[in-house]
Amino acid sequence: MNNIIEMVEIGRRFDRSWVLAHMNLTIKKGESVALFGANGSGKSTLLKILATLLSPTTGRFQIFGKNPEKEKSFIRRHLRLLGHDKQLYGSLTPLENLRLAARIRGLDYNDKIFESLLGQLQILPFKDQPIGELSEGTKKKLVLAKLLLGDPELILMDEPYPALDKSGREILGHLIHEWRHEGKTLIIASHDHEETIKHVDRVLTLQGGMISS
Amino acid sequence: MKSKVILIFLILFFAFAQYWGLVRAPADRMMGDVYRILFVHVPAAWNALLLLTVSFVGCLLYLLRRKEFWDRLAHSSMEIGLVLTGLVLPLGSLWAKPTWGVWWTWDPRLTTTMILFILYAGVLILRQLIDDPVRRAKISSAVGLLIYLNVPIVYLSVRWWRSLHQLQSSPSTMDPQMVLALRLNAFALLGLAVFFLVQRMRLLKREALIEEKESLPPPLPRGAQS
Amino acid sequence: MTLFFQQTVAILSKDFLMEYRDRSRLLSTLLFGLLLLLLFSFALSVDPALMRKMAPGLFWLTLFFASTLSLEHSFQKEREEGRWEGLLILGIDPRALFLGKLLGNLLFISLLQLFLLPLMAVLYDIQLSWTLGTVLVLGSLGLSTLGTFYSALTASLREGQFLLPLLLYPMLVPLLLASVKVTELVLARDLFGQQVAWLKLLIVFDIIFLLGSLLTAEFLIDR
Amino acid sequence: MIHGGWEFVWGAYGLTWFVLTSYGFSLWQRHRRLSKREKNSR
Repeated sequence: MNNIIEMVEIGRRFDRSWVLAHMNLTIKKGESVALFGANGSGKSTLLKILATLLSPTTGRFQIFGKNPEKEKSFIRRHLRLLGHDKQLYGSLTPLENLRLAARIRGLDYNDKIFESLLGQLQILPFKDQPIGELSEGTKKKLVLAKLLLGDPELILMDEPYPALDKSGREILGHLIHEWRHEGKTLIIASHDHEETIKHVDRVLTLQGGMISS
Repeated sequence: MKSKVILIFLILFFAFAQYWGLVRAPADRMMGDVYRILFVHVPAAWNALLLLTVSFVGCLLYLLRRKEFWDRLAHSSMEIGLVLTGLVLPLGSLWAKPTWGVWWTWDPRLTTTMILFILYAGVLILRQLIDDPVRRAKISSAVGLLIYLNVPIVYLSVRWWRSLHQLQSSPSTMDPQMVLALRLNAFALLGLAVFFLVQRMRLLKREALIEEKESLPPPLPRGAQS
Repeated sequence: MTLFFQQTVAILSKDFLMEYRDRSRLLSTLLFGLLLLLLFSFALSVDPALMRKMAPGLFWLTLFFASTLSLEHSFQKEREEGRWEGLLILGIDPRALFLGKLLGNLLFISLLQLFLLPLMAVLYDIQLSWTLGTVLVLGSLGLSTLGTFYSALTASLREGQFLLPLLLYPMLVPLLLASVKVTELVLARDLFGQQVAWLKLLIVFDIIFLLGSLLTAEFLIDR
Repeated sequence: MIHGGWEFVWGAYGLTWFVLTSYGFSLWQRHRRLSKREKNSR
């Protein structure tokens, strides 16, 4: 299984407008790809389809060689999506949020692992404070920590930079570097071309719901 | 064109059945002429139940097969079943007033029918609120399934709760003319209901096609692809 | 299978923790229940004998209305900040999510019952017994099953919250009838053993809808 | 034996016809509206 993603003629229609059309895309294992394009060019939709959170209107695709209609849970277990939403619970602490995510993933971690994760992201001091009281930058770092639970093969990132502060960006850069070193597959959708291009093998540009080169 | 011919035939057959019920069937020994209401009331109730059963099958098969056809069947039969259920209720009242002296009693069948009406009306309202066709089909099939499962339980519970009258004449004690009139009317109404069903399903299919066409067609593939 | 239960428990304990940290929801629901009991007695009668006769019906209606508030909330809170999708992408089994929410609602409704029951006993002068306890458990299980199902449904719509009572209450008719009847019979010292049939009906209702909604929950919860 | 009551019978039959024709009419109207939309979308 060399290709981690194979998409054939994928299209997605919302109500009356096509957001994606004729999307043919193959991504090899270990590749790292940047996804550029203006707002509304379909980047987020593409990533959501890849994450099995949206089903395409037309076309077919495979992830890890599996059919996403039939093996949703397998695919979801092996990928991570860093989306726009933080998906955190405000009245729980960072530690509790991580614990919840790990238990749903089926990971049997103890608090030491969570603490070392938080330490790696430099937010350990906040571990017992409800998230609602923390700054945006801290929350975003916690979201990054959630990505590190388990051992994903494919990491999808939708605009990872805007909400991160300077240290957050540095950490993310470091993480990306490590992921590439470990042979993970990355897709980064971003407006920040300069920052992104440092980390990728290949650039795809979306225009009007299609890939143009 | 063909459907017009069929429709005219169905209307004629329906009128004929009604004529039979109104004129040819003899007056009942107990109920006089009032019992003729049963020739519309009972067929309407039978057909309503039949259509709701069809919609249950549609819901089930949609969830198993995920083919739009079954969702269209479920939706259409639900709608027509609801219209008939809405017809059965006032017809029942028109029957209850001269025979029992009241417009409404908390009879198990009446009560169950009323609850049925509200339940299915709820699903049709629900359908209006979901834009995405696939999600709409999935959700309303799931709900349609549960509702149908609830019907016998509602009936049973209401019957235990308050069993007042059970008026059901079995065909064997009825005049053969009456049986014939009842059957004629049942089949005539069934014919119309099936006609409506087919038309409604066609409408749904056309609507889906138009919506697809109205959405800007996906641009043709061009240029280099990765 | 163990993962399924682990996920169920994770959802349940998370919801429990959240409700515990923000107790305003529980408190306002309890107050609303108290208020309903008072309103019913104002609107209907002040004759103690009559009130005692109507107590079972009033109790269950109060429970229905008051629990609607928390049922609505149970999936609504997952809608903010993309938490719902967040859970899905973590690979949660939709049925585990459903079951976790169901157990949470059951817990909540039981608390509500525990609060309302002594109040009823004092206000309407009724006596408590084991059969009554059984009915309360069976009734609240059915209520939370269908309540969770429709809460998941209406929360997944963009504007569907107002539909919850419209869709939920007619489905609960058998549950209401059975629970009220058994409660009545228990309070009137049922001499003819009629309550057994009603209890069976309650059990059948609970089983059918527990299975039915577990099997279809996936279609409501996953996209 | 109940005598008369024909007004109820007529009411019932009339109502049946009314409901069925109105539903049929509404189907026909939806059909026409769709045809119009089809023409416009072309």
